[in-house]
Amino acid sequence: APSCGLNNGQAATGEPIKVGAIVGRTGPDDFSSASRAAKAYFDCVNANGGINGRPIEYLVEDDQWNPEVAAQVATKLVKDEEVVALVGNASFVEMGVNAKLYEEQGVMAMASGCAVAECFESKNIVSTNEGPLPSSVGAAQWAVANLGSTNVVCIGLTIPSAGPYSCGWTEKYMQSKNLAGSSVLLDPSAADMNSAFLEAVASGADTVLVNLPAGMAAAFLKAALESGQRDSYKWISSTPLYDRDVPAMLGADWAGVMHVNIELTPIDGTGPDASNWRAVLDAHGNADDPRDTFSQAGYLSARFFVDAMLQQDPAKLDRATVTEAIRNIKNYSSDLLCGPYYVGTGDRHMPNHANMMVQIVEGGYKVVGECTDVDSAYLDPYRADEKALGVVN
Amino acid sequence: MQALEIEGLIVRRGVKRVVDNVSMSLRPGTVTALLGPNGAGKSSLVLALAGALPLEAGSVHIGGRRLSGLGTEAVRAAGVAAVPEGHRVLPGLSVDDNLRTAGHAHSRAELDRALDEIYSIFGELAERKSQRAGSMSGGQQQMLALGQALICRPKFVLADEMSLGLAPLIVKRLMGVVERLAREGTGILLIEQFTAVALSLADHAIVMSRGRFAYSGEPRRLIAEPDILHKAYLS
Amino acid sequence: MIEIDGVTVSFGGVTALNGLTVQLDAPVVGIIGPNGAGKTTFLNVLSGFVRPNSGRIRAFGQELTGLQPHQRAQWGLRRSFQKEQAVDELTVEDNVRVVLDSLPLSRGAVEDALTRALEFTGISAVRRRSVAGLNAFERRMTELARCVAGSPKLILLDEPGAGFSQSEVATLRSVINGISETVGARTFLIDHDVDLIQATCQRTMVLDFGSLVTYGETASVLADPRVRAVYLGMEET
Amino acid sequence: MLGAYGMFLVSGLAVGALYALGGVGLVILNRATGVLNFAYGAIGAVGAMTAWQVLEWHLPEPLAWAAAMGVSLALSLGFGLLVAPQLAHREPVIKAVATLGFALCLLGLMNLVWMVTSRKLGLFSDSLGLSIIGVRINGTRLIALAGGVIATVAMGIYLSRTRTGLLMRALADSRDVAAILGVPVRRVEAIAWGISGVLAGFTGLLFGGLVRLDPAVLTFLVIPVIATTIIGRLKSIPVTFVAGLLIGVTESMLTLVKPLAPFRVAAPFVIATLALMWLQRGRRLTFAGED
Amino acid sequence: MMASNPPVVSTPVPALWRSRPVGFAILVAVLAFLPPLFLASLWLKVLTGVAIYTLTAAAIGLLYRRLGLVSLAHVALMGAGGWVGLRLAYGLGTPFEFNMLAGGIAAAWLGMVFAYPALRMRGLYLALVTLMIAGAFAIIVNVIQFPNGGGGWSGFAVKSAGYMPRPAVASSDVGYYAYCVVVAALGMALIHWHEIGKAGRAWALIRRSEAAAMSTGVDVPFYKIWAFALSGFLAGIAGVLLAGNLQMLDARSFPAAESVMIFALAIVGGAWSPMGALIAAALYRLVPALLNDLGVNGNAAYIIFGAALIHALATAPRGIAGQIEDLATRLLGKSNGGSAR
Ligand SMILES: Nc1ncnc2c1ncn2[C@@H]1O[C@H](COP(=O)(O)OP(=O)(O)OP(=O)(O)O)[C@@H](O)[C@H]1O
Ligand SMILES: Nc1ncnc2c1ncn2[C@@H]1O[C@H](COP(=O)(O)OP(=O)(O)OP(=O)(O)O)[C@@H](O)[C@H]1O
Ligand SMILES: [Mg+2]
Ligand SMILES: [Mg+2]
Repeated sequence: APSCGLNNGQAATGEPIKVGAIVGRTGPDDFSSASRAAKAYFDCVNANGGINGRPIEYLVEDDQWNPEVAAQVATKLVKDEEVVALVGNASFVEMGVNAKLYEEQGVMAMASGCAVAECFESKNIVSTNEGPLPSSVGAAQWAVANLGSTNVVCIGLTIPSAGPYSCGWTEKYMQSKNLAGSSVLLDPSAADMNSAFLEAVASGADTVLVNLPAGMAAAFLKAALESGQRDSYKWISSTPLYDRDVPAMLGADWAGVMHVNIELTPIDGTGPDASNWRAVLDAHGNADDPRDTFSQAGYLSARFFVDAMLQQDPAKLDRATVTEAIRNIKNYSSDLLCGPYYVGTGDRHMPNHANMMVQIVEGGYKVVGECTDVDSAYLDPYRADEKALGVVN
Repeated sequence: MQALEIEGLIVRRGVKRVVDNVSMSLRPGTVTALLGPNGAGKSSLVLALAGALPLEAGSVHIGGRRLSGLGTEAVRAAGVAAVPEGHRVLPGLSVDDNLRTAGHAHSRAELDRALDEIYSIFGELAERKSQRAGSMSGGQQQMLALGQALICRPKFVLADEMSLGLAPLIVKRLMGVVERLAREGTGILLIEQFTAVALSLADHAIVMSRGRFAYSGEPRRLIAEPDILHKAYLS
Repeated sequence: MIEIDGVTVSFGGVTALNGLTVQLDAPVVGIIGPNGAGKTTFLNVLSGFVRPNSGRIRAFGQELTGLQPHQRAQWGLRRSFQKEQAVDELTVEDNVRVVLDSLPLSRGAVEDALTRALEFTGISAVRRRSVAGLNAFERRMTELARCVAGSPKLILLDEPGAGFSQSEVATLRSVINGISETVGARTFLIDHDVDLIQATCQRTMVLDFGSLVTYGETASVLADPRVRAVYLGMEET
Repeated sequence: MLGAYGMFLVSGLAVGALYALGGVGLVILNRATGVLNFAYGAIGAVGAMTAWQVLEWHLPEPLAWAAAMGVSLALSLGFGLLVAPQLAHREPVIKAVATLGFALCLLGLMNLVWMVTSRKLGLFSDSLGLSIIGVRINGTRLIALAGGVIATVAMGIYLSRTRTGLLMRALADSRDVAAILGVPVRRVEAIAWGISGVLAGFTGLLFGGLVRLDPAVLTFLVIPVIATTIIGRLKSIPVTFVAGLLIGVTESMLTLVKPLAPFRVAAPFVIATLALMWLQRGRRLTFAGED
Repeated sequence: MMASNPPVVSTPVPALWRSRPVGFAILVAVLAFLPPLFLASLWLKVLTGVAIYTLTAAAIGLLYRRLGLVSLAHVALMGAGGWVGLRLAYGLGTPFEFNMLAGGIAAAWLGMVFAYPALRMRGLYLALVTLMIAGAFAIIVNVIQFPNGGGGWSGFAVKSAGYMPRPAVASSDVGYYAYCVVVAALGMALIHWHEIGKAGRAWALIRRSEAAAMSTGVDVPFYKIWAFALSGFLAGIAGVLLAGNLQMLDARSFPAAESVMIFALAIVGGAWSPMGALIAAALYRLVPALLNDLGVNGNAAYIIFGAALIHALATAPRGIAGQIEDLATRLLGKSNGGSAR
């Protein structure tokens, strides 16, 4: 049986606490699995005494991958519904548009699915996942250490706060090790994967870092396969290729060949949180809720939020106190994370910046790299904050 | 051979009843002249008969076969060919393709024969088989429009302002053609502004005004008593 | 006095005008000829829509050849089209006002030029109606009003009578006859209605295959055996 | 470096084959019905998704190909016979824009039926293939190329030689006049929509296999494909086909021009615009209606 | 021919235009200051979007109604205007109004670039050229991005987004809403002023037939370019307003399909009346927001939306506004407007 909050089996009946979430459900991809997991956990909490008796009312909005809609739904949650916090946000557009609103309104967003720079460089947003930058640098780092890579080409999107942001820092990492790095950037609507692969070939790399959404990655890998040059390269990828369906989708061709960086610990982990996450989803989620990294992240955000709230006087839970409480989160840990989780008062947050590597095998994954902290100058300011806060790694 | 029977036809365009409960019968081998002032409803009547305008009421038959409500295709197939006003040809297609389209129901051999006939009636067209119809002169387009009607060897021809924009020489030639067709048993509805010309050919004359038939009978009487016409035109 | 000097127009293979040279000097000049003789093309050359492959045009000493269509209009050239071109969305008077917009006139001048044109063509009654509601003849008259507004020098009419009943053509005839003294402009008139030509045109030119057949007194032109043969289709009697 | 040029050339041709195939389908429909079908991509996408579903059910692949074309045929016919006639009297642009509505319907439908995740469409021809100057071209691309050529030649002959082809051109030129002339409007249009539907399914299947099996991507791929049809002035099938290949090659070659490489996806649009302006040079408009 | 002619309109100058300026001003004032009194912030934000896109739809309607020209690039034009506005805001810190005018003028220049092909083509061709421009814009802006306070000529840097300041008088959401309504109203007044004058008549003639226009002394190229410039100018203004609404712009908001969509809605709303522009904008921004708020799945909303679009185009030749006007005239028992003015 899942364990949630007070875990006392009594349904919470007090005055509800409004918590919001904004996810990109309709559009190029469905990012709602984080909020689904969070919802399952909150339901579980409400069935187990809630926040010291007060149930959580969880309001999830779809930003439809549209900045204007993102702004609208944020206004609705923050100004009209007056939520005390946002938990489980997962979106490609929402953070960049709404960071200012959150700061002005003094509300915290405990996000779970961040894919762009803005998300990690805003005062009032803190995410459980680590985003493309640590994931791709981590992958490169592992390849250098374990595959002997000396020249990595990073295949990313042209969207600056995604592609150049992560691939750019991967290049910097390679240079910092006196190795070679380069980028091939694709428009999200690009049809011509062959040229993209040829461009990668032309870069003279020995290792290809696939840093694309899964669907696009599949197309790119297909082009690579078509060219018959798969075996001339070492293959690594950032988190998007870590998904239950991917091994089947890519097929036997990539089993034992492709290595994927994962931002949280494996979905089939056996630690208490790993098992509890699955139990919560089984008991309170839907059967078709995906069990993926974002789902883990959503569960974690929700759990950390609840843990923080339980420390508070339920009567005094308003936006100010909740924000305060979230900022005070420090040294929370979970077997789903490689490192500690914290928030703090800094104006940028990236608590999760250590990650693991898995290899695609027939119909699944196998761990090939244990938790390793990402080695990138990008993290220096974050590390400074951690020192100041006294976070213990 | 049966006549084209029209009964209680009512056509509405916008708010106006432009054809208001008219009945007539177009007999094979005869020429009927349809006269009337601007906006009387002559063209609307033709379009309605061709199946290009919806009927509000009334029916169109050939013998027992009902044509009304079947649409342009069925009407044409039943041997009723309309020449709408304002030389409506297929501007983007060549003259030849225009005619072939019009004669699409024929077998290959027959189509080629029919084409030769048309080209012999309108030498002007024969000279520019491959010219874009839209680039031809007004009169040439009108000839083409007539050719398109005649090529399918219709039982009935509804010619709206047939001589519009045609040189007198051509008009004379056409009148000859009309007479010949009538002799060969085609029923012809002739809408003309040159009333004199029309009446000289017609076996039957109709004067239309404000959507109704103001006169229907002997052409001679109209020639004899022109004020019947004038009244219609002035009304 | 309008001088046409060796004007040739050919479209691909077709030669629509073939070295046409003629001096047109009469208040109203009729232009007749078989279908496809080049009449409309001739008007298009005059109004500048068709650039002649060769040849020049001078009107009242003004060289027209180089001018853009709208410049010719502003100079005083007006025309009506074989397919009538009145604008549905505008009122009758706005249809006419457009011409005056492009002329350097004072408000007052515009207003009475407008009134005169509308009265001359007999459509003042409907001046504030939108053209969409008019019948074919009123539309044609609106176009004519556009032609006579703002003291033009030369007016080109392409089959204005086509498709109208005798009574309407009669009205049209009297309007055309009025142009030269009331408006003070020359008129070139294309029509296949020989009676209309006879009743309005002092002189008439005949085209066939893009060349001049003859030009002269209307009566004598219509009596000319060649004309009777190629155009009227009356064999000698 | 010539080697590299050659490689990008071949790879460009491979993409161009797709543009060309799509363009040909669009032009055929436009030639025959005067409708530029913005929903072409969506119709093809449904076909592709259907094929994927069939393969998911582990049914034989030929069935998947049949299903793709069958479904697309049905959709195209449905729209062409039920909806298009109601728009018959609007101007071409309005007809085109209306098809966007259909595209949205289909896109929404696909996202509802097939939950958005990443999928891959594997076709038998993916494993086949041959190698040209160091670039391996797989069978699916060759099929696309061949399909394009065949469609171009076949439709070229069909439209210019056969009677139905003539009626199609007549219909596209002026629907009212054609109707008055007794052209069996419904039947001819049905044939046209049918043909273009099958082509859409075929194209969608190949796109799904070669580009990526993503309803949204496939749906909006119609916009760069339209670029090729513009160069063919929405009429000439062969020109459209060549334009497709040309655009594909240019797009791929631009990869070598570093500063422009990120913009290369814009190649179809830029090329089409310039080409059209050049084609239209010196044209004068006179009476309304003619383009 | 008939297919490409405009639907015969009963009123040469649409109803709302005819009502005296005062009435219009009052209406605008009501629209600008009443809603904030009772609307939640969400709906205020939505309505701000509606006001902005009303201007865009009106700009599209102008081209279509008066010249029969179709632009499938107006969302891209908004983007271009917005880009310039943002660039100035960050680069020079100039006041909002200045940036707005600059954005408008920049888009006007772009509009004139479209006008160049427009001098030679019409109908579907022209529409598609504009679509190509929209497509290219979407990709280019995806690479160079909108200025966010970064350095260099593009003013973009990979960093957490900066925020464009709003006009001093309208920094709050409430104030900004009113501001947008007023600007949109001014824009439409500008259109109206053109339409009832010389330009309007010239455009009408051009639409009927360029030959007729020329032979009436209308300088066709000049008036066409003027129309495009004006339309582009207004779209550019709308773009800067949009930037002010989000206080930033995101490249992903400007795909080519959006330009087609807003044109479609401008027609559905009714290009023949200013009310049509309002309806179009409401369909574009308000309806989806309502569906989203009702918890209708976004994809289901797509289906509803697409079907409605087809239906409206098929059944309402003069758009929804046209139907409303006809209904009104029928209720008021007027003879079909044509004669009255
Ligand atoms: N497309 C249309 N929509 C609405 N009403 C129309 C349309 N065309 C014609 N009408 C109206 O229908 C009535 C009859 O027009 P119609 O053309 O049939 O008359 P007509 O006798 O042919 O005139 P004409 O001698 O000028 O050809 C007229 O009052 C006209 O205003
Ligand atoms: N754009 C064009 N392309 C090719 N041929 C053309 C073009 N325009 C006109 N023609 C040809 O030029 C010749 C003259 O045409 P025009 O319109 O001047 O004749 P017209 O004298 O006005 O005849 P109608 O009395 O029938 O109006 C015709 O044979 C016509 O086919
Ligand atoms: Mg008539
Ligand atoms: Mg002529």
